[in-house]
Amino acid sequence: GCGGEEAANSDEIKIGANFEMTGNVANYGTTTLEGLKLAIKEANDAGGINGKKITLVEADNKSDPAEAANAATKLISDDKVVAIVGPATSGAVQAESQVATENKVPIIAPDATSPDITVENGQVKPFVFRGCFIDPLQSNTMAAFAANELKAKTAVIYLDSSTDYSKSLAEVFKNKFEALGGKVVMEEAFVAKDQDFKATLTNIKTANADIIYIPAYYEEVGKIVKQARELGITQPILGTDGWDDTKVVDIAGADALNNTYFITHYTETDPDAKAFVDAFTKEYGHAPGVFAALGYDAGKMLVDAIKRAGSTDPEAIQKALAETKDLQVGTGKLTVDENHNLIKNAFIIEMKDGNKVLKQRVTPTTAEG
Amino acid sequence: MELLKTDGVSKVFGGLKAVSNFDIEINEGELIGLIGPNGAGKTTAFNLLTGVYQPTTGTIDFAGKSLVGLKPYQITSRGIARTFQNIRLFSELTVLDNVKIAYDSHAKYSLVESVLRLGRYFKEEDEITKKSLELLKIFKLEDKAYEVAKNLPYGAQRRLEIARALATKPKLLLLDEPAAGMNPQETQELMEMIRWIRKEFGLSILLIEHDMSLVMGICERIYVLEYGCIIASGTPEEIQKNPEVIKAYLGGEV
Amino acid sequence: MLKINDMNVYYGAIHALKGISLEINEGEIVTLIGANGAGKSTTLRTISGLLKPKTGTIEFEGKNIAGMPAQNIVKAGISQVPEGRRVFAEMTVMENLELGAFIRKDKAGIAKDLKMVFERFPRLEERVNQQAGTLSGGEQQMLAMGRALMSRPRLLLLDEPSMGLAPLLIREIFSIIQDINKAGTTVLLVEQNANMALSIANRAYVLETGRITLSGDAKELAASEEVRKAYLGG
Amino acid sequence: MNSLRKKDIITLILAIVLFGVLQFLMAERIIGSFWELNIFLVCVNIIMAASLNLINGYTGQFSLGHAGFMAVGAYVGVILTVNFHSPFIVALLIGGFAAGILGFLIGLPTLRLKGDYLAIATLGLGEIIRIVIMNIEYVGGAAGFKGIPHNTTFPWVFFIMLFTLFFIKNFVNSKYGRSCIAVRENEIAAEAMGVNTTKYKVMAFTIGAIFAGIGGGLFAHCFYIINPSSFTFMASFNFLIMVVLGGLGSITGSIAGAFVVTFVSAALASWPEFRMIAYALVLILLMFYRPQGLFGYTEITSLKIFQRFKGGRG
Amino acid sequence: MDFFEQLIQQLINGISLGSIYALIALGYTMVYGIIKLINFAHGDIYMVGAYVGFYAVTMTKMSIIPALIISMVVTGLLGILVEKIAYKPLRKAPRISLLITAIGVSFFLEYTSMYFVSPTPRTFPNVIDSLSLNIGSFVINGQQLLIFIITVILMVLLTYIVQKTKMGKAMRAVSFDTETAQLMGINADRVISFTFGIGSALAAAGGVLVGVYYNSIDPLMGIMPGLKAFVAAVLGGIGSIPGAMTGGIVLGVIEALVSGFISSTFRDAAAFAILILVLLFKPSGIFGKNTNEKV
Ligand SMILES: Nc1ncnc2c1ncn2[C@@H]1O[C@H](COP(=O)(O)OP(=O)(O)OP(=O)(O)O)[C@@H](O)[C@H]1O
Ligand SMILES: Nc1ncnc2c1ncn2[C@@H]1O[C@H](COP(=O)(O)OP(=O)(O)OP(=O)(O)O)[C@@H](O)[C@H]1O
Ligand SMILES: [Mg+2]
Ligand SMILES: [Mg+2]
Repeated sequence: GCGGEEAANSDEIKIGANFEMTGNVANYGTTTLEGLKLAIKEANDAGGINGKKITLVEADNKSDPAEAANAATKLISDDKVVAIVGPATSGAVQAESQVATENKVPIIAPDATSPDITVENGQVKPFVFRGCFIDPLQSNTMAAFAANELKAKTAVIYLDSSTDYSKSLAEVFKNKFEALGGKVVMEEAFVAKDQDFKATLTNIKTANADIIYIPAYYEEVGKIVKQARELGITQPILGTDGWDDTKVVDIAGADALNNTYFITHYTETDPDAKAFVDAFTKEYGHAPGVFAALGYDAGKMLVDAIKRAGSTDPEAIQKALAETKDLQVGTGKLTVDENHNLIKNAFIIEMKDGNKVLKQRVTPTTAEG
Repeated sequence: MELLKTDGVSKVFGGLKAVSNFDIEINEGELIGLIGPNGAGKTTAFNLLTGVYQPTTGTIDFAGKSLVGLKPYQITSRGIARTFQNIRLFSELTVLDNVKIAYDSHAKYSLVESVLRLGRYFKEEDEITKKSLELLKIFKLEDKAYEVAKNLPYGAQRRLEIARALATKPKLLLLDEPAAGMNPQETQELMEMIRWIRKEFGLSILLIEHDMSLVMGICERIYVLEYGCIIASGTPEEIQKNPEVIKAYLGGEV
Repeated sequence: MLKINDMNVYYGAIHALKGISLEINEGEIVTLIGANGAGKSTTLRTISGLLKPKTGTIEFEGKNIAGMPAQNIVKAGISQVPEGRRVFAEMTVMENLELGAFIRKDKAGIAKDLKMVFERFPRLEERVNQQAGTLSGGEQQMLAMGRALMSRPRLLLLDEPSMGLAPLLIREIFSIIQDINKAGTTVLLVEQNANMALSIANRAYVLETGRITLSGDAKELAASEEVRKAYLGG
Repeated sequence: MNSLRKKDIITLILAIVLFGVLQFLMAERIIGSFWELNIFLVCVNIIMAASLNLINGYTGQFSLGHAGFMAVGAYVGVILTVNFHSPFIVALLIGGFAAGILGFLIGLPTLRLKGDYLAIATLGLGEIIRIVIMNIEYVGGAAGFKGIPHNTTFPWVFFIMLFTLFFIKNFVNSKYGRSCIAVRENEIAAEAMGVNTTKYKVMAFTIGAIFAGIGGGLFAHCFYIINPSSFTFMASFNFLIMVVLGGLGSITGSIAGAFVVTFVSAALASWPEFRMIAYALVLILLMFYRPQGLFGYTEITSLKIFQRFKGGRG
Repeated sequence: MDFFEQLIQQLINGISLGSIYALIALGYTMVYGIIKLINFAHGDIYMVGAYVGFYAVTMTKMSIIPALIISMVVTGLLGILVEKIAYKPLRKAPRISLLITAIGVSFFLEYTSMYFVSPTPRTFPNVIDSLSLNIGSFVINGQQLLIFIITVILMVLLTYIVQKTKMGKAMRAVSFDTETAQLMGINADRVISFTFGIGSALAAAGGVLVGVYYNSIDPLMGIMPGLKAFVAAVLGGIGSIPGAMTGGIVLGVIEALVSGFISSTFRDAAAFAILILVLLFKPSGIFGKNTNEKV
């Protein structure tokens, strides 16, 4: 750690924002950043932390893991930030986490749901935190939902083979679903940024399974659901938090989305989230998506930890972060467990004529659900 | 002694028979002309002899061995060199480098030696440079050795092409319209040079040319090609009198 | 008809034409001779507008055309047969001729000139639908000339029309040039084959490394010792 | 002959002085970790650009698949260091060797293609390599290969870069290099001069691939993790940009190109929304004013200052 | 569905995907044909076309056909502008510098767009009712049909323009030998502008149709289709109009078959592998002329 002392003496607190601002997944990075900025703004408007203003130093990782490590190095060694929020995607977080560990600067990955972000070879990485629930929770819950609520016996998994996110979700789902007596009859894959899914969907149609599970992000999901319905696939389609964006309705169309279910971090109708949704809408003129919400949560988490640490020493902040308990953030209450995973509510949503309808509230007692 | 002999050589492009029954013989030290109307197949014949095209039928024997199936670079190493109808120099390189490349196939140092600058590298490089400069001197190009080839005047480029061909140490030299684009005075100088090269380097020359003053002036024997076939061969005097040649190529009285 | 005054042309830093002046009168055949790289093609290309002179004027029928874009110079009545023929190899003979008449709109006139070209070059009529690239060298030269005539030029610029041609064809081409001239087209002829060129020209200019060194009556120049030694090989 | 050697020795001394200065500045933390990392990247990029220049600039073969060879070297390298605990240098060499073999096997058939057709074929090969890696779970698939030791230190990158540059410089100044250049200038004439064009194309392609593989190995041991998305065709474009920006057929140019591209990108890191726009404008403007690249075909050693050291002739 | 039925459905999918590649590839091929430039910015022109169509539809609530036309005109003008500003000054420069400039233009279009419209995807309002035609067990979407028909019409129109009109002859002449074309009185600059305009307008048509069909557009949407279209153009023989069409359709069908019967993951790899194989046997693409130099 070569940044701590100097930063402690100045009257501002520098926080790094390492995000995908250009390149392939720039939309995820930039929207997460929007939420984060709002959280920081609110903290500053409320007088900052112990009288000090927070400055957000942004760095672009170009959607490339190597660049993410590079950007983290810059934030830590040049800008001397006390903590970093970001990146949005798991691969980039992985690359950054080594730099953070070596320099003893805490990072919070707002959207990274993969378990091995915080735990490696059974060892928790002390300086790496996350701002969301983890994949086992999502997939276990959805598998149980499929088997118990929808009484599904067979399933098709359609995953994005270019992201870690999708692959690890698919694996957990399959294990749980089969443990519950179901059978995954077909596994197909696409690649992020694809436009046309009809070829594979034609194949999936022939499998004629009870449900289709698509752990992926909204851009592709919207197109997949639309094209699936066009091809006459009428089964329920299940998904994950990557679905949660108003764009999914715009792209797929309200009709096509009927009979689809996904799990996510919050609902607009949830009283816990209302304050955040209103504030965000006021600030940006449009409703937040899930990335923005998680960016906001991560900001809240960090601000809270710095306050409790009572210092801007990165190691003190790290300690405070690890002790976060029942903290009210934008989307609800969260607690950090010993693996730096979050214990936090989740929501299964059903899409009905373009509206999100709360189907089931999940209140887990552990991070795995 | 016989150096080159072709038998029944033909070349078909799609449906077009560009060359058929192209039978010629060249002896050591001879200076032969190849003439014929435009599109008769003269350049194609050169391309067949140098391996740029493979003959559809026929055999080509050079110094007692068949050339059929060999690649151009292999034929070059057997001892046939050429110039091109449309000049093909390494135009961005210096005059000296143009000639050095032709000498390179005779250098022996290895890749490791060249990369680590060991052993034979410096010795052979110096020798190549020395020989190249000597050759350039013969062609009155030594003061242009470090100029880029494309900046040379046209006539100098033609000379450089011949010099470069000679650097491969050929036994047979093929010249495709060496006098094209030269005025009569320049053509006369070229004639002198061709005679001198033949003597000095002790090689055989086969040349294509439309300029009759050159062909009739220096060639010992002439082959005439029309529609891909040899229609006549003989000494310049015989060819000039041959009515078929007059009708097909020379036109009117010569 | 055409008057060039003190024209300088550069290729980047290379000073290719150094203060050239020359004149062509209506109805003449004027020839420009000189060694390789003397600047003959450069002169023609500048007249045609493919190159822009740095200084100097080119007056055509009283109008300065120096620096005008090439297509406007064609419209003004100057047409060039470029060095090396440059026919559009992948197009048919007919399409090449049509392109020659690109600037014209008078359908009837074009049809008439097409007939005229076919009369002059019967070989082309035989091969109207053949791809130009597959013609023999001499036929391509005829096509290039026919194509230039299709714009109905008053001044025709010919750049080495005999290059690479068999003796028989050279003779044919030269007699065609004379015919065209008799039919009323002024000709500026660039040639390596100086003997032939001087024999059909009215007047001649000698170009040496970008400068005009001699000029005068074609017959007189052909007879002059200096020219004979340098260009005629005698 | 002595003059050639003298020039080499002077260049070498200058390089070592530069190394000493940089090493000192890094040790004293006058150059912070961020710029230190970027100096590493410059060195890796110089290796990539110089080796691509051998293929594109000197031999005239339009290759757009360099990132693919880099990926092979990177992945083979990390498998060796992480899973087989082999020494770093062995991992680098075997990685380079693997990329070279692949380059050879791929080059033999594809180098028959010309110009843009070769470009798209090599681009496709690069993408095939990347997609295959993305689907091998053994190396982490799409998630990337994690837990790589940070073996790449400044002396490693610097001296390997120096070796690469000397190798390529000496190569192009030998009969081998001249034959490659002849292929670029005019294949038909080269064949007529006795140059086996296929052999030299494949040779240049293979050597280029070997160095790309070594560059990949160095790159992989910089960031703890490597991911297939670092080796897309965009990365190949980036190396091409370095080469063309510096000057096709100039080693000095490749150095300058790699330097400019890496540092422009690093210096603009704080203005993410304008970074790519500025980069695009720099590219376009440079091509306007120097379409032949910063150095064209010339080397810094043939410029005026260096002439003093020369013993009379070139 | 049995194997055979599935095959037919995959062919339908492939042809509809391929028509989009073809539409973009046509523009690639035209620009390549005339100045031998691989216009890497072409995919981004297509993206701009999609956005222009999007704003035309959302801001003025116009229907799809006028929006398509507006987008084609505006984007065509953008193409002309790009050529005038970025490519024309480099007409005599080495081709590779022009290629780098094209990459620069591509980045510029992508990231200025991103700056103004943000990187989040936009969704096209539903301007055409998507109706599915069920023929037996096959499904054809109305929009797929529309795209295919528009592509065929544009290709026929383009072939007519290039082969039969005076402008087309001028285009071919300029592409073959710019200087000699000028000697025929052809204004080469104008012809090149026209070509860029047409090529860009075609890309815009592709962009709008894709927006309508897939419903989602973003500033980087042009990268992959641009690359695919380039592959399609090369596959068909770059410079050839029927080649672009064929190449596009063939590529689409290959992708559909690989996705349907093997795996989408290897779709791009398979497409490239087939491209390379085709080139090894036919080095200048399916319709390409063998450009072996005459020696
Ligand atoms: N690669 C090729 N493909 C198709 N046809 C060809 C090829 N090369 C040559 N030809 C044709 O073969 C014939 C002979 O051409 P060639 O170049 O040998 O003629 P030439 O005798 O050298 O004529 P010139 O005196 O005009 O140079 C011509 O009709 C030419 O078009
Ligand atoms: N594109 C060019 N770039 C640079 N220099 C050129 C260019 N074209 C011609 N030159 C130079 O300009 C001078 C005149 O060339 P030009 O082509 O006009 O000569 P010419 O008299 O027509 O010769 P030739 O008999 O070879 O046709 C020559 O020195 C030539 O090298
Ligand atoms: Mg010939
Ligand atoms: Mg000339």
